[in-house]
Amino acid sequence: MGFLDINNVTKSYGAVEVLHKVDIQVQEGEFLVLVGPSGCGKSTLLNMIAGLEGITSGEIAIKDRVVNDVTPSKRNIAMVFQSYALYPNMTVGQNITFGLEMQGTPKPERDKAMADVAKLLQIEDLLKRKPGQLSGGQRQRVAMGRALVRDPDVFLFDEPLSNLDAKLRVDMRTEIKKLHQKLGTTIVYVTHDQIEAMTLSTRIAVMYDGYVQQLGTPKEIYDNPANLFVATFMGSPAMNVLDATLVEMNGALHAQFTGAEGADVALRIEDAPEAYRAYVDKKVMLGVRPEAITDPEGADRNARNIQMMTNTVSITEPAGADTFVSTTLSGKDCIARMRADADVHPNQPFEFAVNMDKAVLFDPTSQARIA
Amino acid sequence: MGFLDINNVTKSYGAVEVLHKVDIQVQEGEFLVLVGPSGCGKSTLLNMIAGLEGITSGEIAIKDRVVNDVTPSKRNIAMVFQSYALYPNMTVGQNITFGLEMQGTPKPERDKAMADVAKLLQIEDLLKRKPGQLSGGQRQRVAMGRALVRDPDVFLFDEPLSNLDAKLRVDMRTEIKKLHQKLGTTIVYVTHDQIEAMTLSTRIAVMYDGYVQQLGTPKEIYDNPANLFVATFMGSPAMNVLDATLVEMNGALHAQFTGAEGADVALRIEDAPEAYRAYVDKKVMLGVRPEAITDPEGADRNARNIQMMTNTVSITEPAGADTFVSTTLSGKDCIARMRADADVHPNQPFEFAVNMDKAVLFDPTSQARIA
Amino acid sequence: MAATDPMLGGADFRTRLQNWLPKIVLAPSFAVMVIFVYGFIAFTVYLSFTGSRMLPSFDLVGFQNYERLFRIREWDTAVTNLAIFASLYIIICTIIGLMLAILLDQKIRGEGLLRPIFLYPMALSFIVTGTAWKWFLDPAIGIENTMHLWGWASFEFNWIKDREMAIYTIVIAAVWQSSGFVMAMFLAGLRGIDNEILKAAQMDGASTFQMYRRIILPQLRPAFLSAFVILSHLAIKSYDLVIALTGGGPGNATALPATFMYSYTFTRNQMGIGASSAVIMLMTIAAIMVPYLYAELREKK
Amino acid sequence: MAIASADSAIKTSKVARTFIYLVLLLFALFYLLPFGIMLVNSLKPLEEITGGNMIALPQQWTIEPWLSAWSTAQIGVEPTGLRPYFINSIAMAVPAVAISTIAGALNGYVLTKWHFRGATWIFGLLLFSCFIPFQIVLIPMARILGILNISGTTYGLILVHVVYGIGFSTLYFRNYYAAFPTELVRAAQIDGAGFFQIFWRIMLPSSGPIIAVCCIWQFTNIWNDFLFGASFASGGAAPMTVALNNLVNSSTGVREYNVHFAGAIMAAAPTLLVYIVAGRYFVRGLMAGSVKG
Amino acid sequence: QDVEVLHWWTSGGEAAALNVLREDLAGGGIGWTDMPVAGGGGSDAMTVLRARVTAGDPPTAVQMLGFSIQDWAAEGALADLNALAEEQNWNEVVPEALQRFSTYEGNWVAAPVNVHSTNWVWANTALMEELGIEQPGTWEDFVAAMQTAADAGYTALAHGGQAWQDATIFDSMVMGVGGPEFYQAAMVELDPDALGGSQMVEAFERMATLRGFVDDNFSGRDWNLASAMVINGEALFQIMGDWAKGEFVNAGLTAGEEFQCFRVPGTEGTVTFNSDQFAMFNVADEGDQASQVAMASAVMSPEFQIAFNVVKGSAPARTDIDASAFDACGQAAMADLAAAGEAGTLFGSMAHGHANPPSVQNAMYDVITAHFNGEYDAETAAAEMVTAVELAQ
Ligand SMILES: Nc1ncnc2c1ncn2[C@@H]1O[C@H](COP(=O)(O)OP(=O)(O)OP(=O)(O)O)[C@@H](O)[C@H]1O
Ligand SMILES: Nc1ncnc2c1ncn2[C@@H]1O[C@H](COP(=O)(O)OP(=O)(O)OP(=O)(O)O)[C@@H](O)[C@H]1O
Ligand SMILES: [Mg+2]
Ligand SMILES: [Mg+2]
Repeated sequence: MGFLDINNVTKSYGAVEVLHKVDIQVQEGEFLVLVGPSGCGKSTLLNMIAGLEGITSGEIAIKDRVVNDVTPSKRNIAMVFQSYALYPNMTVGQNITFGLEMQGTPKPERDKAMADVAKLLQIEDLLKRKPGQLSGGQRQRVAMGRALVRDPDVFLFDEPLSNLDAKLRVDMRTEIKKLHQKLGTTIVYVTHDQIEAMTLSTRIAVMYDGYVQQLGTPKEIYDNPANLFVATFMGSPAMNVLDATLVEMNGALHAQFTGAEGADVALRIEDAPEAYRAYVDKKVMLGVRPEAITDPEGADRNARNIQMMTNTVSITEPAGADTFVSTTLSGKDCIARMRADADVHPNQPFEFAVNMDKAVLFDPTSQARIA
Repeated sequence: MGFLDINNVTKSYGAVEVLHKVDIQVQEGEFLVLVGPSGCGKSTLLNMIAGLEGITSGEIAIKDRVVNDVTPSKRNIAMVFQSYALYPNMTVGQNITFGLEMQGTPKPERDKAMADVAKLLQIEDLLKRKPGQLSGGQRQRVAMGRALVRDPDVFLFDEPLSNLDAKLRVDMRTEIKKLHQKLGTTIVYVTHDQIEAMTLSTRIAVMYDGYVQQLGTPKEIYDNPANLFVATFMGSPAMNVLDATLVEMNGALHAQFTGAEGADVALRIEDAPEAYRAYVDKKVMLGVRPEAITDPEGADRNARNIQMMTNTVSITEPAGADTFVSTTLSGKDCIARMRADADVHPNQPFEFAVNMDKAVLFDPTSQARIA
Repeated sequence: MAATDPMLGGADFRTRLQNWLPKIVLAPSFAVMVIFVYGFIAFTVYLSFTGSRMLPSFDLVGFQNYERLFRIREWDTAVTNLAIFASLYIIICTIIGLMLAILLDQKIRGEGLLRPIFLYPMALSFIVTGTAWKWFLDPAIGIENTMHLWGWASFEFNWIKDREMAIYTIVIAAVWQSSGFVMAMFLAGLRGIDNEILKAAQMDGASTFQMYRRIILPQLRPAFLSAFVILSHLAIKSYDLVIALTGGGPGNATALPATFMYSYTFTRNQMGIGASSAVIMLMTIAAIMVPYLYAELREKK
Repeated sequence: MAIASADSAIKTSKVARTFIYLVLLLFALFYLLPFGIMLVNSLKPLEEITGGNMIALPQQWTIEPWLSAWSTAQIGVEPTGLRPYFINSIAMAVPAVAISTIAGALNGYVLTKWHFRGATWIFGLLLFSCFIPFQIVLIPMARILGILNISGTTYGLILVHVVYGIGFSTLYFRNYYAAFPTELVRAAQIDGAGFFQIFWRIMLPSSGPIIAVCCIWQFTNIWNDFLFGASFASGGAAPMTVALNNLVNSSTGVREYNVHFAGAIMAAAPTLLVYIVAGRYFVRGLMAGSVKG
Repeated sequence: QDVEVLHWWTSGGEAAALNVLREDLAGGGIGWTDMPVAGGGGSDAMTVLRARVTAGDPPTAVQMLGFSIQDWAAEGALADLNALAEEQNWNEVVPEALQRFSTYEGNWVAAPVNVHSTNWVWANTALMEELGIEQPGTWEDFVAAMQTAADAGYTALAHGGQAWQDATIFDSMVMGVGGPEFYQAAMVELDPDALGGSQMVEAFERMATLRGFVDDNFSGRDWNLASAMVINGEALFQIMGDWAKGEFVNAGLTAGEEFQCFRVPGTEGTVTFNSDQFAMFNVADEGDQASQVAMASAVMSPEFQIAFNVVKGSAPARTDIDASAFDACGQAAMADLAAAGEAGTLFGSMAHGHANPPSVQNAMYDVITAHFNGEYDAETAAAEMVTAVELAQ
C-alpha cells in the first residue's frame, strides 16, 4: 500500500471512456510526474485525485483512507493550477489564507502561517498586492504559497509552468525541485513537457490515450522505453527512429538501412539480447537518440560500442552549447547532437559516430521494444 | 548598402521613444533574427519595415529604394504573424491567394501560384478547409504559404512559433530553416526565444529597451557577448555569472571567488587580453556557461585550459541527454551541464572541470565585456 | 465544464448537499419560468380554442377563433404591416448601426461623447419616443411647419397623416430608438477582431473598402445574428410605440399584430380571437428563435 | 478590450475623415432632435406651443411646467405631481433590479460552473422566455397575484418584473461566466469554499462589468414598463410611467403640453442618467461576450 | 372604510369635480383610494379592471361606459343597488334610455353621473359673423355654410382623424339621414338590411362630403387641438361632444357669445349620448358594501350632479336638477335631454359604446375610418359594414 493509491481507476464521460484502469501507487515523499500529449487524460486523473471529478470505477486512497466520496477540501491535498487560479479580487495575502479561512482557522494562526510561507517563498513584499500587479514568476510563487500554507499530505500540480516564458520556466523548475527536496512532501505533477518530467520527477508515468504507457524512474523511461511512443515522446530533439532490417554478418547482429546516397549502412549490435534473434532478417525499427550520434571526437569516452558511418549532412543548426546536425537515413530526417565546435558543414559528407550501446529496437507492428 | 537598410531609425509614441537610432544593414539572402525580451521594440521595428507603423525619424530602404512613405502592399514584402492572422471566413486557398487577388492577378495565375505553394508546403489537402479546422502546425504552414505565394523581396516573421507547443515548435523551426536554405530569400525574424534565434539566424540583433545591444553571427553573440545582458539572455540554462576578484598569483591571472563551504576558489586564466590588467585586484564578474562546467570525463578534449575545482553539489537534475547540476559559487546558484551518466549526487562534494577558454569577464559597473 | 459530478453513495451529508445545491438554487427560477411563461403560454393556447369574450371561459369551440381571425381585414393589415415594418426596421437599423459603428471605430475624437448620444434613445420608453416623434412629424406643428416658417414653402412631409406612408413613420421612430443599440453591438464586434488580421490584410494590399467587405464584415457574423434576433423580437412585440405614435391610425393603417391582439383581447371583449392571434405571434417568434437558440446552445456546448 | 483595436491597421485620408465627422455629427443631430424638441417645449408657456412653432426656442423661458409636473400637476383626484409616483417607481425598480440581477447571477453561475445534465435545456427555456409578448400573460398573472394576495401592490409588481427579468439577466451572466476561468472555482473548492462562498467570495467580486450591464438593462426595462405597472399596480402604488400616462392622456380637458413634456423628461431622467453615466460599461459588457443572445 | 375608485378622469377640472365627491364621502367618514388610469378613452382602465377582477380583488366603484356595464353585470361581477334606488326613487329621475345601461335585468348596478350628448356643433361666432353665416338649420345649409368658409380660405370643419372622432360624426350622419328608427335599426339592432341599405350609403356619402371640408392635416390630431382651431378662428365648426365646451371656456370664451353650440343639422330633436356611470362591484366586506352604497348615494345627489357637470360640460343624469348653475349650452343640453327623454328620441351613441357591444363598435370604427380615409367608397363601406358587424358578433 502506498501513500496515495490509485487502484484500477476508470473515468467515463457519458459513453466515452477517457481513462482506462489506471493503477499507480505513490510512496510518501515521491515526486510523481504524469506526462503525455494533450488530451491524454492527465488533468482528468489529477482532478480525480483532488476530488474535482467523480470516479467512474476503481478507488483512490490517501494514507489508506479511501477518498472516493470525500469532498476536495477534506482530502488534505493542495493543488496548483496552470493559470495559477489566483483570486483576482483578493490580495496575495488573502489568496494565501483563503483556504485556512474557509476551514475556520483563527486569524492569528492564519497570519502566522502566511508569514512563514511568505518568508519561505520570499514574497513578503507582495502580500498587499493584487494578482494583477504581479509578474508571471511572482504569481507562480503565490500559487505555491497558497498550496504550501495548508501543509497538505499531497501536492498536486497541473502544468504549473506552461504559462511562463522559457527562461522563467527553468528557474521555477529549479525552485520547485528545491522545495520538494526541502519539504519532502508527496507530489503529483502534470506536464506535457518531457524535460520538466525528467528533471523533476522521482518517477514518471507516461500516458497516452487514457492508458499509462510506462511507469518508472526517469532513467528507466529514457534509456529503456517500453514502446515507440514513450521513446519518441521523451527526449528533445526526439529519438531518431530508422526503418532497418536486422541481419547477421560475421557472426554479429547488424541493423542495416539505407544512407543518404542510397548505399546500405550496417551498424553492429553488441551484447544483443536473446529476443533479437527472432527478428533476424526481419524489419525492425532502430531507435537512436540524437546525443548518441556525434562527431567522432565528441563520442562518449565510456561507451563500448561506437560505430562509424559516413553520410551527407543536410542542415546544421548551431544552438550555442550544441550544434544539431540533420542527415538522411532510411529516407528519414535524422538528427545528431554535436559539440558547438564540431567542424561540420551542410551538403558535405561527414563521419558520424553512433553509440550503439544506447540504441534500442522496436517491433514495427506492436511498436513494443524488443528486449 | 545592403538589401534592406535600416538607417538610424527612431520610433516615438507621443513623447515616449521606444526605439533609439536603430541601424542595421541586411544583405540579400540573410536570415536576420531580432531577439530580446518582451517590450523591447522588436515588433515595432518589424512593423516599421512592413509599413504598418510610421517612422519617426531615419529611413528604411529596400533594394536601395527608400520606402518610408510606400504603403505596405507596395513594398514587396510578406509577413507571417504570431497569431497567423488567417482570415477565418475564407478557405485556406482563398487565404493564400487573397493578396494576389487584391493586386489584380488573374485567376488562372493565382491558381497556379497557389498550387505551387501548396505543393511546396504539402498542404494540398487543406485548400478547401477553413482555418478553424486546422491544427496549429497546419495554420503555421498556411500562414507561410500566404507569404510565399507573393514571391516577396523580404520575408518578415513576428514570433511565428510562439503559439505552438514545444514539440511542434522544433519541427516547424527546422521547416523554416529548410525553406530559407531552399529559396534563399531575405528574412527578418522576430522571436524572444534565444534557441530559435541561434538555430535559425545567419545574424542576430539582440535588442533591449529599444537599443540594439549587439549585432553579429550566432557564434559571435554566444561566444563573445558584448555585455552582461547579451551574455545572460542568450543560452539556456543561462550563463553563470560569479562575483569574482581578479588576482595575480604565480605570474598568472586568476579569478577568485568563494565556494560552497566558504573557502576561496581561484581559477587560472590563460592568454588574458591586455585589458584584464586594469582590473587586477578589482571586482569583476566572471561568466561561465553551464556546458563549460562539467565532470572531468566530459570536459572538452580540445580545450586548452581546463581548471579543476571541488565544490558541494546542491541539486542534480537528470534531463535525459544531460544532467544539470547546481552548486553554490560566490553565494549564487551555479549550473553545470554534464553527461547523463555522470556520477554526481546531491549534497556531496564533486570535482568540477571548468573550461576557462570559454570564460568571459564583465565590468561590474558598466556591465560591458572586458576585452 | 463539470466541476463535480454527483458522487452519491457513501458521501457524507455536506457533500451530498453541495452536490444538490446548484439544482436547488436553479429550481426557483426554473419553477417560476415553467409557471409564468410556459404555463401561461399553455393557458393562452387553451383560451384560443374557447369562446372567451370578456373574461376567460372554458367552453371549447374548436378552431372557430382561428377561422375568424383570418377573415378579419384588420388582421391582414396587421400582418402586412408587420412584414413591412419588421423588414425595414431590421434592415435599416442594421445598416445604420453598422455604419455608425464602423465610422466610430476610426479612432474618432469625441467618441466618448458621441457614443452616449447614439445610445441614449434606448433609455427612453417607447411611450416617450412615440410622443416625441408624433410631435416632430406632425405637419402642422413639427418639422414641416418649421420648414415653412423658415421659408421653404414647398417642403412637404406628412407621412404620419398618410395611410400609405404612416407605417414608415413608425419605422423611423423605431429605428431612431434602436439603431444606437445595434451600433453598440457592432462596435463590440469590431473591437473584438484581431488586429493582426487587419495588418495582414493591409499587407495583402486590401483597400479600406475591401478590408471591410472581405475581411471584417464576414467576421461580424455573430453580431449580425444577435442584432437580428433582438431586433426581430422587438419588432414582433412592438406595441407601445405604435400606440403612442399613431394609435394604430390613420384608420387602422398602422395596426400591428401586437396592437391587434391587445385590442381584441382587452378592448373588444373577444378574448378568444385575441388569444388565437397571440398564438400565431408566438409561433412566429418561435420559428425565428428556436433555430437560433438551438444552433447557439449546441455550438457552445 | 483595448479601446483602439483597429488602430494602426486602418488608415483614412483627411478628406475621408472630414466626411466621417460630418456623417457622425449629422446622426448625432438626428438622435438629439426629438428629445431636444421635448426639452425646448417643456420650457415654453403653453400658448407658444399651441399657437406657434415647435422647433423654435422659447420666446419666454419658464420652468413653471417642470415645477408643475413635479409637484402640482393633477394626476388623479389630487394635485400631487409626479413626485410620489417617482418614489413608487424607485421602490419598485430597485428591489426588482437587485433581485433579478442576483437571481441571474446565481443562475449563470450554476449553468456555467456546475454543469449538469439538462442544464442547456433549462437555459434554452429561460432564454426563450425573454421573447414572449407580455400581453398574453396579463390575465393569468392577475389571477396568480390575486391568489398570492399581492395584487395591486408594489410587491406584486416586483414579483412580475423579477419573473420576466430573469431570462435576460441569466443570459448576461451565463455568457460572462462562461469565459470566467473554471480553475478558480476548482481552486476555491479545494480551499474548502462551499457553493455560496465561491459565489460571494470569488465570482461576484469579479463580475463588476456584467453587473453594471445587467443593472442598466433591467433598470431601463423595469423603469420604462407601462403595461404591468398599469395592470397590476394602478392607484397609490402606480409607478412613474402610469402617472405620466395619467398626466398626458387625461381624457377631456385642456392639454398642457409643456407640462407633459416636462413630465416625460422627468420620467426618462433616471434611465437617461444611468445610460450616460454607465454607458461605457454597456459597450464593454457587450464586448465581454454578451453580444450573443 | 375606504372606497377604491377606478376612473380616467385625470384632467384638472374633472379631478376637481371628483374631489367634490371625495369630500362628500369624507364627511361621512369614508376614505377615498384613487386609482386613475387614463388613456385610450378608458380602454386602459378596462384592462386594469380585468386584471383586478381576475385577481379576485375588484375596486369598489369603476367609471364605466355603456355596454361594459352590461357585460360586467352579465359576469355577475356587479353589486345590487336596488334598495338605494328604491329609496331615492331613481326610476323616476333618470331617463329611460340611461336606465338601459344602469340596470341589468331590472336591477340597478350602476350610478349614472352625467350625460354627454355627442351631436353638437361648436362654432366660432366671430367667424360666422365675418362670413355672414347664420346658424344652419338643414344639412344643405350646413354644407353651404362650410363651403363659404372654405371659399374664404378657412378650414370649414375642424376634425381630428382618430377612429372615435370619425365615429362621432358618423353617429350624427346616420341620425341625420335616417332619423331615430333607422338609427335604432342600424346601430342598435344591427339589422343587416339597414346596415347595408341605401340610407347607410347616403350617410357614408355625407361623411365623404364632410371629409372634403376637413383640412389635410387632420389625421391623428387630438380633438382638443381641433377645438383650438375653432377657438383661434382658423376653423368654423367642430362636431364634437359637449366635453369640448371645457376647451372653449378655458380659453376665456363664453357660451352663446364668443362661441355657439347647436345640434348637428338634421338631428335636432334627437340626442345621441354617452353616459359616465359608476358601476359598483361585488365586494365581500360588509363595511365596504356600506361605503359603496354611500358613494352611490353621493353620486346621485343633486349637489354632486351639479358640481360635476358644470365643470365637465355635460348634463346631469337626473332630469330633476335646477339648471340655473349652467351656462347657455348647458341649459340647452339639459332641456334637449329632458325633451328627448320624453319623446323617446334619446339614443346611446355608437361612437361611445352606448349603442352596441365593444366588438361591434370597433368593427364599425374600422369601416368608418377606412371610408373616411378614402379606402372605400360609400357602397363598399356599407357592404363592409354588414360583414364587419357579422364577424364581430
Ligand atoms: N467534461 C468533459 N466531457 C467530455 N469529455 C471530456 C471532459 N473533460 C475532458 N474530456 C476529455 O477527456 C480527455 C482527457 O482530457 P484532459 O483534460 O484530462 O487532458 P490533458 O491530458 O489534461 O490534456 P492537456 O495537456 O491539453 O491539458 C480529452 O479527450 C477530453 O476531450
Ligand atoms: N500603439 C502604441 N502606443 C504606445 N506605446 C506602444 C504602442 N505599441 C507599442 N508600444 C510600446 O512600445 C514598446 C515596444 O513594443 P513592441 O510591441 O515592439 O515590443 P516587442 O518587443 O514586440 O514585445 P513582445 O515580445 O511582447 O511582442 C513597448 O514598451 C510598448 O509598450
Ligand atoms: Mg490538462
Ligand atoms: Mg511583439
